Amino acid sequence: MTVLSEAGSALPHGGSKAIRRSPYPGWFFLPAALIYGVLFLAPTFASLYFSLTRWTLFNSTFIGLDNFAQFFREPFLVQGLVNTVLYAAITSGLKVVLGMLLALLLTSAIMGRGYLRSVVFFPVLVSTVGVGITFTVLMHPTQGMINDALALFGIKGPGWLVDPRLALFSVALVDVWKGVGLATVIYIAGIVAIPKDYYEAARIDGATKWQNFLYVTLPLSRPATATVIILSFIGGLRTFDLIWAMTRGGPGFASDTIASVIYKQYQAGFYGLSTAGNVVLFVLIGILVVPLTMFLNRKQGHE
Amino acid sequence: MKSRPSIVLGIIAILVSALVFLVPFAFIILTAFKNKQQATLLDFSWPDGFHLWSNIVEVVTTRNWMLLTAFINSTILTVASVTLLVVFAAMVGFVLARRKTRWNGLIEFLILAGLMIPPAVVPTIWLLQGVGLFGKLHGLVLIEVAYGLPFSIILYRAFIATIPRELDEAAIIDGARPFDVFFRIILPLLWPVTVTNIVVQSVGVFNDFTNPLYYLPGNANATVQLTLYNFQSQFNTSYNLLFTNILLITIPPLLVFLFFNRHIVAGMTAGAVKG
Amino acid sequence: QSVNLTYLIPSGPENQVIADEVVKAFEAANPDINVDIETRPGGSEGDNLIKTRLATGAMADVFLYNSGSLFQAINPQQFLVDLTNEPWQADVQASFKPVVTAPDGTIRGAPARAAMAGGIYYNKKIYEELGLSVPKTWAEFMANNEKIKAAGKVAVIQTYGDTWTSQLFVLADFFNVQAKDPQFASRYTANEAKFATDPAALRGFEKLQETHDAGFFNEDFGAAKYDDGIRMIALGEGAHYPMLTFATTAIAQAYPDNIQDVGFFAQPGDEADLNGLTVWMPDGVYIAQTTPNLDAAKKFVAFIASVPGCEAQTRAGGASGPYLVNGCTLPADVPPAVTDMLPYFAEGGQNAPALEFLSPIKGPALEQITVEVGSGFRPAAEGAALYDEDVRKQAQQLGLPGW
Amino acid sequence: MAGLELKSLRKSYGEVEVIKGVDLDVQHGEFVVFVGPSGCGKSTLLRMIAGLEEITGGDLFIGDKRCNDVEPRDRGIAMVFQSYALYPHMTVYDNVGFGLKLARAPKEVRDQKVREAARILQMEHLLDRKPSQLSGGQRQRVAIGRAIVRQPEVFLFDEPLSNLDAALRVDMRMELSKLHHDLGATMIYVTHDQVEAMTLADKIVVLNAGVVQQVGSPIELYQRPANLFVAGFIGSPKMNFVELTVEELSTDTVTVSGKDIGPTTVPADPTSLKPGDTVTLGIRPHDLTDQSSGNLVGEVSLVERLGNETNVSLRLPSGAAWLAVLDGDHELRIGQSLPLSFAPDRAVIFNTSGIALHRK
Amino acid sequence: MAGLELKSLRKSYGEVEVIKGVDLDVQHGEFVVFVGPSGCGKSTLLRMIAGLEEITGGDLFIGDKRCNDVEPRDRGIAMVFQSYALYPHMTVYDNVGFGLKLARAPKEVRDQKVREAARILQMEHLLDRKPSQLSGGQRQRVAIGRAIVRQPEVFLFDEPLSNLDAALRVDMRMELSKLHHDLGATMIYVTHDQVEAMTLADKIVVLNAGVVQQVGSPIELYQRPANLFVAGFIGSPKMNFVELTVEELSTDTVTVSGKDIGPTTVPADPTSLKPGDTVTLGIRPHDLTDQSSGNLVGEVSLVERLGNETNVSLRLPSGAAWLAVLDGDHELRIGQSLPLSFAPDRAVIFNTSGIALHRK
Ligand SMILES: Nc1ncnc2c1ncn2[C@@H]1O[C@H](COP(=O)(O)OP(=O)(O)OP(=O)(O)O)[C@@H](O)[C@H]1O
Ligand SMILES: Nc1ncnc2c1ncn2[C@@H]1O[C@H](COP(=O)(O)OP(=O)(O)OP(=O)(O)O)[C@@H](O)[C@H]1O
Ligand SMILES: [Mg+2]
Ligand SMILES: [Mg+2]
Repeated sequence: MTVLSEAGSALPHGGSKAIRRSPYPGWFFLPAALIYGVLFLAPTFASLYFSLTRWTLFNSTFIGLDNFAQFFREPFLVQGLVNTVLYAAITSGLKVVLGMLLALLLTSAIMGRGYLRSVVFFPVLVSTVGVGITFTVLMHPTQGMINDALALFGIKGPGWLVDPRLALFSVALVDVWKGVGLATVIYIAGIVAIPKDYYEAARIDGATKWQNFLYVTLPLSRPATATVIILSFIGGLRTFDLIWAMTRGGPGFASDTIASVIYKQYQAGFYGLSTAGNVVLFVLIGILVVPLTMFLNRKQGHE
Repeated sequence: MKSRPSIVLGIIAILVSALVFLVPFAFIILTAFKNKQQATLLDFSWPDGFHLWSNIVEVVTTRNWMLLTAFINSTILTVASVTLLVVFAAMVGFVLARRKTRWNGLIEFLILAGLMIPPAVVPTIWLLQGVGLFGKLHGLVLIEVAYGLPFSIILYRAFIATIPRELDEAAIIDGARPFDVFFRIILPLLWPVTVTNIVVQSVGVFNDFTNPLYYLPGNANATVQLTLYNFQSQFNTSYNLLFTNILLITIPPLLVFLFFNRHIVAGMTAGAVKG
Repeated sequence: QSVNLTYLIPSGPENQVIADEVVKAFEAANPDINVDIETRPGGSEGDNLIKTRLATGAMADVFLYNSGSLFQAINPQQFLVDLTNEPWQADVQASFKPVVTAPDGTIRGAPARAAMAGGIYYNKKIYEELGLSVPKTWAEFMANNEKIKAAGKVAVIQTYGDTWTSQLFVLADFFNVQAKDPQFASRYTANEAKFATDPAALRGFEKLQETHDAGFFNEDFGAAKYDDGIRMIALGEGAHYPMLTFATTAIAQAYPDNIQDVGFFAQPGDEADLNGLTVWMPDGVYIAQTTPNLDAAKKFVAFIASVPGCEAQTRAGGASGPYLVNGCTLPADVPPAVTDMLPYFAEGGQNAPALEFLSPIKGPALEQITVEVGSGFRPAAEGAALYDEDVRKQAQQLGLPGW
Repeated sequence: MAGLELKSLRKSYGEVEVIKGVDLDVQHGEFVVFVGPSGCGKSTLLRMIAGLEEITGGDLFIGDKRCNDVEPRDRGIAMVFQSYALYPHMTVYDNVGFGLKLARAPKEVRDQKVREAARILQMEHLLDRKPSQLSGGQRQRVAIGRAIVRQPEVFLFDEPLSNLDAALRVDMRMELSKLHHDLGATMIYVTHDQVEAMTLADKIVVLNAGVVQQVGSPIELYQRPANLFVAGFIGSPKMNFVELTVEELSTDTVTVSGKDIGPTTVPADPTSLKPGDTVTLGIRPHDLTDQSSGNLVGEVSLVERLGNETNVSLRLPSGAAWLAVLDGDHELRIGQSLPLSFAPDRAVIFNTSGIALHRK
Repeated sequence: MAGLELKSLRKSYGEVEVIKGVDLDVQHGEFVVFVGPSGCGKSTLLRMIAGLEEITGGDLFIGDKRCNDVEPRDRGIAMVFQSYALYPHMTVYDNVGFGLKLARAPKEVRDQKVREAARILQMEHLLDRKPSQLSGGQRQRVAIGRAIVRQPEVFLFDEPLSNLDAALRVDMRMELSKLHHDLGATMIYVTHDQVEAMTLADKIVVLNAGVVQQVGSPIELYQRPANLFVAGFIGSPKMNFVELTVEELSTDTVTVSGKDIGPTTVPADPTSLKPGDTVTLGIRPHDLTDQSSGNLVGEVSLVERLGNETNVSLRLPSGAAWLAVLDGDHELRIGQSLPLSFAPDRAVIFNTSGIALHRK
């Protein structure tokens, strides 16, 4: 409702110098900041130096911006960039939408709710390796279950992972399958946090189920939406594990994203180059995500 | 009006979920039932015989019961790091959401950075060695905490706004120190979010593979994901055992989820404030 | 006072079984030494792990790792114990020593496994049925394929579901490249020879494209996996499968009843008299400089590179090829695919190490490029040119002179 | 046409039954006020009518339709929540206009209605604020605004003026009265304010512990309370009670006397009484006058001087605590004894079960 | 010792200044009531005293210590929030006992105090409930309970009784009064209820739009309002006003007359007036009596019969809307004209700036 005073706020009057301690003390940051700063930020920023070197892990030679030049010369960089953005947009978009819908369903009074929640969350638990293998099997062009099922309807299923035009989307779908449970639980947490008074008010105001959703659930689950969008979008821009497990960026280079290109560089032992790639990817993600977060956090529903 | 469970919708949902979510799962189970030869075919055929038990025995006993060691290690790792993670992240999220200062932007950016940049393994190992934490379980715990913080903080930060600030104020007036406000008021009310955090992070840490691999070498320190490599190599994989193993290591997180899922309940803040 | 050694090997059941047996035999011989086996992922993930652990001084006492270019990439001089003057070096075949020799000329490893070759598995039943004979030239090979295809069978098995398998036509062709241009490897390393511009080197890509364009592949070649390939060749679902010979063990394990049906020949070149095998040197075992148990580690390495060592391996994993330790013999009942290999190693036989043992550069994107070429997405010449680019990146990253 | 009919309506929360069979008829266009002590079930009843609370038993008719299972949306109601339940993410303007937006009212109509409501509620300057930037009373007015723009058949108000200052409350009361008049809508109104109840209601429903005690016009409730509870509840300050003994009965009077009060003959229905019975006599503080020749005397224990009148707390000889409201400003000493009198026809007699024995 | 001193206290929300320099002295043990129209800044002022709202300007002393920057915890206050702010995850028992728990009061002490508070607030049967299972008034009582168990130096009450029924409100009022008496604590109390304000306050502070209008004892404010605002605000129903012209001045009276009222001589301070000036005359509805020989006549426009009194809305010839509260029950026709009179010494004269011209 109203803003509590903050530490060190400039006071127009002199008087006693007693510093008013905020009820939200800075030292709450301390444990997290210490761990995060020492174990993540410090090494990460230290490693930025290596993006300017040719680095074998054993020794490094300073080569200026050559790595960046090399990175931008990667033959499939543009395609990778397009793939990256497409992949992130598709996966995060679908996760947001499906996660929201599933969460709505799973917070409503529905038969078998506990079961459904578990089932939806289940894929999150299964290791990426297992998911990758399972879906390469399901998506097998000639013996895969999916195409077998389509064949029942007389449709000749495509080569999901073999067709270079489809591979990325197929992987994206599997990513959604695997990740939607996570989005769903976050949304569930968001939806249960909405006081039911507002629904009651809306029902009295004459809202249909849809309007209820549109005007109450959607705006008031903004914390969840913001979280899901940010997490899944960044995740989408950065993932390679599922791509790696399912197509290795293939067929050929068809499903390569920037992250998988970087990963391959890393795997190939091009440590400096991949660090440079990470810097580039970081900047790219930053350009996309920082405005997005600012937008999402700008006007929070509550407060 | 009626709060009777919707049966029709329920049945449809159950059927669809069975198709979408359980078919792949069925594949994993079926494969776990097969022998190596049949499993290699990687298809949906019915198992030729019941090999689940022998698979389980083999998976569990492989390499001196490595799976059991791994279970113990992973459990300790998960419990310790998730506990710290939840508390520390909630503390940061709390202050970050409640207190507006000009540093917030920077702090949030640094947190986001944790999601945007992959950790730098080698410098981190140097650092861990420097402080004597390399190859130690508690070192890995701290690593998991560090890597998990951004996610948890973002989640908490977003959700703290759903708790009316009046409750903080009431507690402050009641004489609560920041610590009390946080642990007695905020954290309990964020329980659904905490549950989400616990579930997600436990799964993440439990299933983590890269970090134990690099930061905690050694057989005695194996974690569950590493056990998958017992049955999988670059050129040769025992799919029956691999999938049995996958099945076995999926169960604990599933139990965690089932346990906590019931705690995600609505109406935590009902009745708190008027207006 | 017993000593504990750690021994890091790539993961996987077959590696495990062999290592277990070796360790068991070793421990029996050296009751005061206890060896703990530790596993790591294979492939490039494993490369990173090895490098990371070396770089951070956290390496196991003894570890198993590739020889050749990958060996060079881990700075052997800096991290590995010099084994040049170990007595057992006398029994190690000379062909192996160069691939574990550090730039300063010291030998830092011992052969850990049997040698392998890259070539083409063929199904003997199909050959019998269609009255075919083992091809000595590429033209004969294609003619065979034609007949097999005409008989309604799959002529060439490809399994791009495991992308690495797509490289075989290119990698296993190196004997033929070398036969035409013995200096290729050094010229290649010196940035003088290119796959795209050297006709002999380009042949590997062309062969891949030809077989694809002729429609010899199994229908699901894009999705099939290595395991499918093994099954198909063993059960006669396909006639040819270009592969490394370590597959013999896998076939023997998975299809013991069919192992007799599987034969092997080198990838044919364009001339019949220049027919030889591209050989992969076995992995080596190395001792990390950081080991506190140098003596025990040396004993262990010596054991692996000894006759009891290879016998233990054969006991556990069967024989997949010749060991490079004098005195190690193969049992009499080796599978035909192994027997087929031996003549190339025998006196008068022709073989050449694969390129990766002669040059430190192997472009990381080769498998993706060969998938593209083999799937018909990209013509051979373009693929080769793309690979040259990839190679250039690698060479630059290695800081090689002349790039 | 939207009258309401409640037929032995019941509501339980698990074990606890909070509405214990309420029967009520509300005519179309009537202004019904629910009063009752805190926690007696007023809000629950309102919420049941609105369709927000599942009905455990009984039937609810709106118009002529049984509405137990009808969606709130289809009941033609608007409601002011006791807790306001303002949409935190919408401005005041949007909060008020939300119902109209849902009903797809044209933008101009909506705008005009919202502004009209804002004018009535004296909050035109607040239209752009979010609820969190409002004072308590301002929020309450937004809640009222949200209901009144919609012009439904039935209005449900749950203590809508409780957080407003006296002047505003009077204004709002008038506006609601006017609205009722203009729209001819049925209104059900919960309040704790006796003046509101008295001035607004066509009919007051007195609830206690989930049971209807009496339904009637304000003046009826005031003058002829059905039982001790209603008598004590309606009228502020509270009616004074004293236990007396029946001395004599006539056809329509009862003569009572006791320790505190000498024999007094009060108009009442004597049928169920016999001499010697114990009864309770009730008399309102306003009906007591300070008169030296009064029929009772009390000892002053507290004096509250309100300016135009003086509240005097008294202790009667029997120990009963009474209150007298005396016209004008009186200076009284604590402890002094004060003689009081009342007109017997202002007194009400209750039997031992608390039922009022009004003269027929 | 915890008196309070507010020195030109200011508070702005961004652009909007809501507290515009408030000066106030509160003695230790005093019972101060804040009144004022909705949104005038009462809650804000309370929250500033509590330390929940940053002070934009001015100084706040509690005891003798400047407390602008002292943490709420260290100010020795307890507060009842207008919005209750109950801890939703705790039972009523825990809500009430929370402050004591934080203060590490021994369990038995806590238990005893909580139960005592529950008894006072008549909610002993609710101790195991969660706030969401309570009615509005019950929640409000929990909020009060939370404050009173703590026995601080200063109590801050923000409309603590607004959602209680009349009877309970009277009980609670008495309990609070008793508490004040027993603890000798300083109490600051916001209310919209005039009776509460009048009966509880040692001192009433009238606020309007962030500015203090008058500070004084209840009777002072009622009888000698400082200005038109206070006159109109204090007393319910509201004082009636009419504009008149000064006819004659004496040393301590002013004779006024106008369209509605013939020449009337009212005691007032004439110093700033001269004949012909326009002034406003105010008279309370309770001070009007229906008397055929009255000094004014109005047309009845609305009649509200409350039983013991009757509220009559009138239209004066000039068009001014007045209200008269007549003793007893009157049956009046709408439209009939009603002659009224008042005692001139009950009237107050205000100059054109709205300042009351009381006789010295
Ligand atoms: N966050 C805010 N931003 C802008 N204005 C605000 C904010 N919070 C409160 N106000 C305004 O400050 C003024 C004083 O508010 P306050 O809550 O003190 O009023 P109040 O006197 O308690 O009224 P009420 O009797 O209705 O509770 C109101 O006009 C309100 O609209
Ligand atoms: N969820 C619940 N579980 C149990 N009892 C409940 C629940 N909700 C309400 N009650 C009880 O039901 C009774 C009626 O509540 P209701 O809100 O209708 O009271 P009310 O008459 O509106 O009171 P008030 O004037 O205080 O608002 C109360 O005693 C309350 O404690
Ligand atoms: Mg209520
Ligand atoms: Mg207020």
